Amino acid sequence: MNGAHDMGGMDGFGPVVPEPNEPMFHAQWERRAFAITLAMARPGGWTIDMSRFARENRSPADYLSKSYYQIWLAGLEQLMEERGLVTADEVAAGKPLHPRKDVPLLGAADVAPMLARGGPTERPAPAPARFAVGDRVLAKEMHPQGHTRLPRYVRGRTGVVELVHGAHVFPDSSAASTGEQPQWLYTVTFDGAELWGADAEPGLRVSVDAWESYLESAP
Amino acid sequence: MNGAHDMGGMDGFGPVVPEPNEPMFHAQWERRAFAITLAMARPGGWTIDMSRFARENRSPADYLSKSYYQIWLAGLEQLMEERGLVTADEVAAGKPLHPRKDVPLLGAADVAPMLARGGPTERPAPAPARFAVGDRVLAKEMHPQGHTRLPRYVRGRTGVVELVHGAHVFPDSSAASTGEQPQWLYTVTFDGAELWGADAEPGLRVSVDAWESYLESAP
Amino acid sequence: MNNHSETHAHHHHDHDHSELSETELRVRALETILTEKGYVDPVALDLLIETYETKVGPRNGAQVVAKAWSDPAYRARLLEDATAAIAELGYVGRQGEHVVAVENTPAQHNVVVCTLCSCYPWPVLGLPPVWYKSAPYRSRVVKEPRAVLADFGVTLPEGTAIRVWDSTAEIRYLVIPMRPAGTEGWSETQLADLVTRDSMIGTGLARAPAEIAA
Amino acid sequence: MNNHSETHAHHHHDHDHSELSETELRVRALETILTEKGYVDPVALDLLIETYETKVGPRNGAQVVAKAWSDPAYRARLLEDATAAIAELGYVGRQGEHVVAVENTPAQHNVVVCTLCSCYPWPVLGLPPVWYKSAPYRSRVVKEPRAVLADFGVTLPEGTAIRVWDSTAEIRYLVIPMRPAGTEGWSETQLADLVTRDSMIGTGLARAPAEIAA
Repeated sequence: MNGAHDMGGMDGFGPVVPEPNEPMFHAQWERRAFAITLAMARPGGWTIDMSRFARENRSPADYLSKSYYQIWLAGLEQLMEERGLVTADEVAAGKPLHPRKDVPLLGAADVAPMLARGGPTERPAPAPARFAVGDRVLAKEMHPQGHTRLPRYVRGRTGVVELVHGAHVFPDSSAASTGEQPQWLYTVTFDGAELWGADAEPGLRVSVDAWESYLESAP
Repeated sequence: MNGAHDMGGMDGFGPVVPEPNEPMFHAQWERRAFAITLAMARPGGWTIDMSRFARENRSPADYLSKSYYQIWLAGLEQLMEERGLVTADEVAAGKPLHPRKDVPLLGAADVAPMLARGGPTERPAPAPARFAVGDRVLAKEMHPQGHTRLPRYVRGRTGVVELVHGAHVFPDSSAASTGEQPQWLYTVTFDGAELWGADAEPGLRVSVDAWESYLESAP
Repeated sequence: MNNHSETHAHHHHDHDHSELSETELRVRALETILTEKGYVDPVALDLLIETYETKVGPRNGAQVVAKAWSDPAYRARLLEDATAAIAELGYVGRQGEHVVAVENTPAQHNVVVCTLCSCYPWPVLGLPPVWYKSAPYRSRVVKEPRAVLADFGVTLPEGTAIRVWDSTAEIRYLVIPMRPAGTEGWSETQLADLVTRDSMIGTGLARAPAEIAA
Repeated sequence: MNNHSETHAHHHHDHDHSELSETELRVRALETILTEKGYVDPVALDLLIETYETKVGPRNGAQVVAKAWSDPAYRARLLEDATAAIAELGYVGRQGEHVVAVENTPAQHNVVVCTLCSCYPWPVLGLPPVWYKSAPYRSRVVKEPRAVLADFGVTLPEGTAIRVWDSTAEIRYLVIPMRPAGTEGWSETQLADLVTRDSMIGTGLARAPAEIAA
C-alpha cells in the first residue's frame, strides 16, 4: 500500500536529531512492548511480513502521530484480534474475558534458540534467475493496496542489478497469507538523477532489494 | 516539495464520507478564518502560490492532523509573520504590540469588485508554445524542495497534450518570490495503466494541468 | 488533513473539544489584532461571508447546465469557451477566472478533483464541501474513481470510461452531466432543479424527474 | 511516525503526558492479559529485554570491523559472505540472517537506511536508535545524504561518491568504515574502540586515535 510508512523522498519532516548516549529504551513500557511483541510471534504464528503490514496498514495521520513502539503495539493488537487471541473487549477490560486458544508458548528456555535461529528467508530457487549482475532493469509502476516492499520512489525508474541474493520468501504473498512463493531477490542500484532528476545530490547512487516480480528487463 | 498535501494515489485514508445537507461552514470560527484570509490578501500582497506554499510547507504529521481551515489559519499566520504584519508575540498576547505597517485595506466597497475581478493568471506568451495538442510528453522526474504543482503520481510518466491554455503565471517562481515568469500551460492526459500499472481501474484516464518546464518531448 | 472539519459529527480524538476552543480563541485573537491594526474592515469580512453563504453556490452552475441542455448554441459556446459563456449569466471572478466545461456522455464520465489542495470553480459551485477537500477523496479518485463513486452510491455502466481532471493549475473544471430522460419540453428553471452540486463535480448524476416529483 | 519517542526531551504536543499514561496503562493491561491467558512467560520477556539491553549491541559489530582491519583473510571472507564471517565470532540470528558487508573507501562512502520500516542488523549493532527509525532520516537520506550527514556533523570530501543501501528485504547491511590513520600495529581490542555504531551505519566515521586519547 502507498502508506505513510513509504517515506523515501518525502520533504518536511525536519532535521535528523541524534540523541547522545541514547538508552536502548526510553521508558519501561517500551521494554515491555518490545518483549511481548517478540514473544507473541510464537503463539501468534504470524510472519514478519504480516507484522509489517499490520503496522503500516493504518491512516497516514495515525501512523505519523504514533511513536515507534506505539505502532508496534497497534500492530500487535490487530494481529491478536484477527486471530481471536486477545480481543478488543479484553484490552478495554484489562483482563481475560474469553478462553485461551491452544497455541504454543515461548518459554524462557526457548528465547536463546529462537533469537539464534532468527527467521532466514532464503529458499530453494523455483526457477533459474531471470536477471544477472549488470542487467538493466525497470522497477515496475505498481501500486498494490496490500503489502509490498518496492518503495514508491524507485517505481518506474531504471537501475542495474548489483547483487543476486538467491530466492527469498515473497513478502507480498506472505503478508497476504497466500504463502511464501519464493522469488529471486536482487540488489538494484539507481543513479540519483534517475530517481530525483536535477534535484539529486551529485554522485549519489541508491539501491533497494527487489524481488524478481517487481522488475522488468530494461533496454 | 514532496509534502503530505500531494496525496494523489495514497492509500489508507478510508472512505469518502459525504455529509448530507452540509452547511457552508461548520463553526463560527471557520467563517471568520475564511473571511480574514481573503481580506488579508490585499494588505499582505502575497500571491495565491505563496498562500498555497505557506499551507503545505509543514511537517506531514502537522498537515494531516489539522482541519482544512486550521491549515488556512496556520498559512495565514506564517505569511503575516514573514512580512511583519502580525507577529507571534501579538498572536500570543491577543492584541497589537507593534506599529501598523502602511499597507492598503480591503474596504467594504472593494469586496464585490475584488471577487468579480479574481486573479486571472493568463499572460502574454513569452515564446511560441513548444507542444501542441496530440503531442506525447513526459512529466519530468523532479523533486524540488520548494512549491510545485506537478503531483508526484505523474512524474516520470508519459501522457498526451489534450488542451493548450495559453501562458500562465508559473507557480514555482511565484511562490518563491522570483516573479511570474509565465509559461505555456497544458492539460496532459495519462492512461490509468501508465500511472498505476496493473493496479489501475480499467478504462481510466487522468489529466493534470502542467506548465511547459514540467514537460519533455516523449517518443 | 483531517477528513472532517472539527465540528463534524465523527470525532476521532478525545481532545477535539479543547482543540476547538483553542482554535476559536486564536481566530478571535487574530481578528481583534487585524481589526485594531486597521488591516481588515469588519464590514468587508461580513460581506465576504454573506457573499458565499447566500449568493454564490451550485444554483449558479445549475443555471449554466440547464441552459446548455436547452439551448444548443449556448452549449456550443460553453464547450468552446466556458469562462465567457458562464460570464453571460453573470457568474465571474475569483476561482472561476479560467473555466473549462467537460460534458458527460454514455461513453465518458468526467470527475473533477484537486489532489494538491482544494481548487474548485467558486462562481458556479460556491465553496467546496468538506469531502472534496478531504484526504480520502483527493488520494483515491485519481486511482480508483469507481470505488469512490460507490461511496456516493453511484454505479456507472461498465462501458463508460472515467476521465478524471486534476485541477493542478488555475483552470477550473465544470462537469455538464447528462440530461435525464423524460425531460423533453421542460423549462430551464425546471431543468435546473435536476442539477445537483455533485453532478457538476462528477461524483453524482443529474436527478431523474421521478426524484423531484415527490 | 514521531521523530522522537514519547519520553524524548522534545515534546511537540501539549497532551503528551496523558498519551504516555494511556500507552503505559495499555501495555500493562496487555501484558496482564497475555500472562493470565498463558500466552507469554514473564521470565521469557525479561530474558528478551536483558539480551538486547546487555548482550547484543554495537560492540559486536566493532569486533567484526576491527578484525577485518587487522586480518586481510578475514576481511576477504567478510566481503565474500558476511553472514558466515560474522558467525565465526558468534554473532548470529534474528535480523542478521543474511548480512552483506560494504566497505568505505576514499572513492565511495556507504550509508544504510530502511525507508519502509526499521530494518537493522541486530546481532552486530543491537536495536536501532530512534533517529534511524525516524521520519527525517528515512525520508531524506535516499535523496540528500550529504545534508543528512551534516546533521551528524560529518562532511565528506567532494570527490567521495555516496552509496545508499535501502534495506527493503531481509538482507542487512553492515558498513566497514575506513581504518583511521595512525593505528598501525594496534590490537583488535584497541581498534574496536575506534568503531562507533554510527560508523557502521554510515552516518559517522571511525574515531581518530586522538579522539580516544583523552
